Amino acid sequence: MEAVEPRTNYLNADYGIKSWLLTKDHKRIAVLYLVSITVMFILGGVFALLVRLELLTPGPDLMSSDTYNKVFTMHGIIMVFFFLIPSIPAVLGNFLIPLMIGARDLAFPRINLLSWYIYMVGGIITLVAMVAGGVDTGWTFYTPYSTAVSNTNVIPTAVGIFISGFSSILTGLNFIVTIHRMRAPGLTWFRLPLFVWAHYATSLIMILGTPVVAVTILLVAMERVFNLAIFDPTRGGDPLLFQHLFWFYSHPAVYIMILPPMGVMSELVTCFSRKRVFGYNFIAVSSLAIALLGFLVWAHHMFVTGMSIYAALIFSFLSFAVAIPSAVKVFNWTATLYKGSISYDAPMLYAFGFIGLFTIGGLTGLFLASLGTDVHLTDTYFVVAHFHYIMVGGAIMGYLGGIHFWWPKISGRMYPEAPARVAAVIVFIGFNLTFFPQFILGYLGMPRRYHYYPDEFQVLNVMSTAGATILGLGYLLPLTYLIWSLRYGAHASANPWNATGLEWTTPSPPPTENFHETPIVTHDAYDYEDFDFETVPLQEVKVG
Amino acid sequence: MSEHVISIRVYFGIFFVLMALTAVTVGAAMIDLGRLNIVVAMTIAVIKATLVLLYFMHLRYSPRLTWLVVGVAFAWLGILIGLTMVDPLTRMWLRSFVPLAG
Amino acid sequence: MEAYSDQRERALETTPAAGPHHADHQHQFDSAAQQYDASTLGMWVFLVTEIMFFGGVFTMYVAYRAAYPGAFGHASNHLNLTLGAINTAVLIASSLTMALAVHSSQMGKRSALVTYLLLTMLLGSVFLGIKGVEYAHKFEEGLVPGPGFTYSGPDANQAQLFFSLYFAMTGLHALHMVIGLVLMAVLVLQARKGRYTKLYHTPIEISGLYWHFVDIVWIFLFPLLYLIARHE
Amino acid sequence: MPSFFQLFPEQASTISKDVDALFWFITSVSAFFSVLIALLVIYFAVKYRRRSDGDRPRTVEGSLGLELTWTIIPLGIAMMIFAWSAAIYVRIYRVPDDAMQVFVVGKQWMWKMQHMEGQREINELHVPVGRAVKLTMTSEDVIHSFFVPAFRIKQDVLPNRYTTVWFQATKVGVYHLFCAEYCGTQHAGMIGSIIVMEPSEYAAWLSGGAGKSLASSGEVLFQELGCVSCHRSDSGGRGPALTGVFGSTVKLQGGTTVTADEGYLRESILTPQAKIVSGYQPIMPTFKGLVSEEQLLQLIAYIKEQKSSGEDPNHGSR
Repeated sequence: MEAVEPRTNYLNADYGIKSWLLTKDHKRIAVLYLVSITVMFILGGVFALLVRLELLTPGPDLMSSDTYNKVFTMHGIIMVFFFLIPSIPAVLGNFLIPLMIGARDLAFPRINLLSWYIYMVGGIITLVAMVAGGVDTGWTFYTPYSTAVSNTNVIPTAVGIFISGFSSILTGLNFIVTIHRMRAPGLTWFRLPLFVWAHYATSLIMILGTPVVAVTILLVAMERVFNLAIFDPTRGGDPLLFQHLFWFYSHPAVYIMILPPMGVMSELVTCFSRKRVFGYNFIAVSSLAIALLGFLVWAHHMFVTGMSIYAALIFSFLSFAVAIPSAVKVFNWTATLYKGSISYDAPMLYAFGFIGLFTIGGLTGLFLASLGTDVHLTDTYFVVAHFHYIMVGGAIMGYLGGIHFWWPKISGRMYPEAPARVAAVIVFIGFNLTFFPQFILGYLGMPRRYHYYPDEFQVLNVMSTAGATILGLGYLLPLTYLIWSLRYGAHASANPWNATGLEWTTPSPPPTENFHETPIVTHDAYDYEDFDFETVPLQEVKVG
Repeated sequence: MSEHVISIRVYFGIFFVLMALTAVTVGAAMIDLGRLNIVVAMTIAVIKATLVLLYFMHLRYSPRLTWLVVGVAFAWLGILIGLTMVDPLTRMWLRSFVPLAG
Repeated sequence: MEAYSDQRERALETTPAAGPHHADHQHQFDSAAQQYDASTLGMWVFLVTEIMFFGGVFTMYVAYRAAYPGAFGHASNHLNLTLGAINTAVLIASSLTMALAVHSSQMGKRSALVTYLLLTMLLGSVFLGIKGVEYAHKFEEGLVPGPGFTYSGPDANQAQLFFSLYFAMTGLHALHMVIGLVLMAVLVLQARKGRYTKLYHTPIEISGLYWHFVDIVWIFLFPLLYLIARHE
Repeated sequence: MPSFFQLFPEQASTISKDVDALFWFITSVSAFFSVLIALLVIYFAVKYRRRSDGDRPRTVEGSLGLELTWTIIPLGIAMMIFAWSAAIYVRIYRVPDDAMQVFVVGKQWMWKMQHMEGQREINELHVPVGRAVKLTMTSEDVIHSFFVPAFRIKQDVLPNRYTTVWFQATKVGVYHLFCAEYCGTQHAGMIGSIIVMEPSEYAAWLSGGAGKSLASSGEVLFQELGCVSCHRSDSGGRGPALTGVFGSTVKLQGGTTVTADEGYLRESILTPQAKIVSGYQPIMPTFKGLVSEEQLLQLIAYIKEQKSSGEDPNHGSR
């Protein structure tokens, strides 16, 4: 690799705190998000470990029930609203969408910065509410517990979540306008990287769903502050109405969390098998199908709530339909591997892990979409295991795969390959040991959100806690060596993976204006057959 | 630039139609039409909103993408209200649930 | 949509890529036309989120009105129809003046623009004033949900649902009006400085879109809240 | 009680075998596809591993046939599971006509049960084996959920509303009862036992310590609260006579009708103005705050027994 010459890039273009806090550069904003969500992830992770430690034994021996309820509530709120929802869109999406479509920035850079500040304000309010005593409603805020009974900090937490919702809305709005209006010449819709398609679909969900949960959560707070009667059953209110409005967003929110990693998958699988993705159009359209169908299935969270049985039949039927586009994606990724040239770099290991875990997560969704089995399994650890397979096994595996893949682009440095591969394997093993036993626990009937439990559930809970420890260590590894690589990692070339995609045509890290000349696109995405591979031997670029 | 200048006369015309429709909707509410009352009120509201959208908001002269955006918004509003209402409207059919008392 | 990149290609022919930044558009755009298109699309997309935001409350309204038609009818008759109708007229008039403001900016008439914006602000304030009077009456009559709710009609509990929705819906609407007034105050200051020209007046246009949207919300709120069972 | 370590929950109700059959069917479908994907990924990853940096694989064009195959086959399987599971779901919630009735009131953090014969229990429910049991449930505060894993049934218990579920136990024994919907601090402590007994033992249990039947407690209330002064058994009262009203179709003012079930009776006691019976004045005061959820159920039990024909009033059947 050529000698490293001092070159102006987005990281060294300007120095000082102010240059970061007032930046309008999408890449710097992405880095701001990366730092903030990492802090949130660590916090949420600590709460998760506390939950697992308490559940090591059947009795209530580590903390009081009150504390336990607050701990799992904060775990859910932080992980869902402050880590998973912003994770890939706000970090990788922010960083990469302009680069991938050949634009100098997002359409509205100031709104982009504003969205980070809104996220921070919402996050800080929520954290202050947590420090000042916490909240114990569960991340779902079910009424009338949240409105009439809980005497914890529901109001500030609700306000924090309400505010952070606008961050998500503004990010989605920015992406939609950018993808519509700022594509480079020649970059037609069906030449877009699938990462961009996935983010387009995600943004649709963000702008169509988030406002509904925002106003619902706001009214929960109003009911507490002003004694309004909106969901209060003693004044004729319907607690199930809250659940409808909550899940109208919060089910599609699962797709906010999983569509972006699906986009990452398409980039990883193609790059590390050096092949055009199999069934591009089907993967692209299936993202939109998921965004649409995802809005029609929310009440499958409510099959035992006393909802109308006719509504249950309709929602169950539609829930089976939404499984299909996800299945189509998995089959297409698998087919992409066929006759490829597959390397086992760390991002690809995460991709393999994602395909396996997402498949299990998706298929176990069938048990919950299916009315007869859902009655038994809902509100048990089966549900906990299922959505962790999607959100941790899917979303976080995808996030880590993406972070490794684009780390050279973001930081200009290579991460060490050997520890990265080890970490990927540890995460995979730790994850399965944590969550697979929970499927069995749920089938046996252990309910969610139980501080203590009958003795016969202990063996499986011990396995789960052991797995969580391994998983936690697995997550610490990347945190360590990625930070290490910032200083000691080898300098990255513009395209260390020999990947297609406009983001790899600009230096690593990219200059502030992204491209010195607006690129003109003449090829389809992932056109590895006509790709001009650099013959820089990969080994030299890497340290491990 | 897809800008289109609408003449002042059109603006005033729409304004008077909107005012007239407001009077009509108030008048119609005073007459007992049974279930039709709500239908009439909502129809007038939809007409008024459409006029504002088309002329005051220039939707009529906007690109197709804007129409698509507006269409998606109302479609999703329909999903939200429609699919939510499936539940309370059919709740008492089979199980002996009366919605609520209080 | 498909043709957009061609459109941009055309724009590139006239504006050299990544060339010197032009005064008439921000650096991330290639041309003023692209910036205009992006800004208006952005505002329309934002209005989609607003529709869904109010959509949540409208859903609650639909659910409860379907469940308690009688209670909603009785409670609705406690609202002041005259004030509600006047406010409807005021708001439609403010939409007209806003449309005229946009028109003036398109024509490049600066003083007319400022006048119409001020008129719109005035009408908006009148609306909020009347709303305030109505709110004050509700407080005096004990029609505010909560422990002090003194309602003489039948189904007092369900009537609380109606009045809760009344305050939530009109309150959120009024909040949007206030935001609109602040926006317009900024526009007036900028317009006075001559910031907007015949060629560049996108902020006026997209603020207009927002103001008309707030008007549309009221067009639905008025019959839904004030005009139930008026014939009884 | 279940053993120290297990992989399968007990099957102790008529529905549990059906639920399990479906469960294992979906499990095998899931296992098949998981293994299929995993094997394909591993096979491809090994077979097509990068052998040299000069590997230049050829593009494999997409195939409409394949796409359709892996769209239609999963869709077909999904629709089959949907139909199967819907049938089971309807069974779980459609109560057989001959079910014996138990009233359940949930509150933070306990379950209160009332048998028609008058027995009351807390966090325990004694039922006979082989007999369908219908639970009519409500909550005094927040949402709870009545969950018996061994029976594969679960139903949320809502404030201000009745929900129902039923089961028929097939095995004598003691089974877990859990609250499955998070309900506050001691949610994990809102547990109990369902004690399934031989019918003869159950009869013995019933007769020990039985007080007044639920309906007779309701009758006492009916007198004490003065209901009887308007709702007289002849048709001359200021309120409608309640004989035979349960289960009948009631004509309301304004021409609509309503089926007089538990929910309707409850609403009429707490919110009398909500539905006025055609031909009567809206003069009944509300009894909200004057009767507890349990007393309400007693009143309803009493009204249910006021049959117009000469049916045996001592059974909770409808």
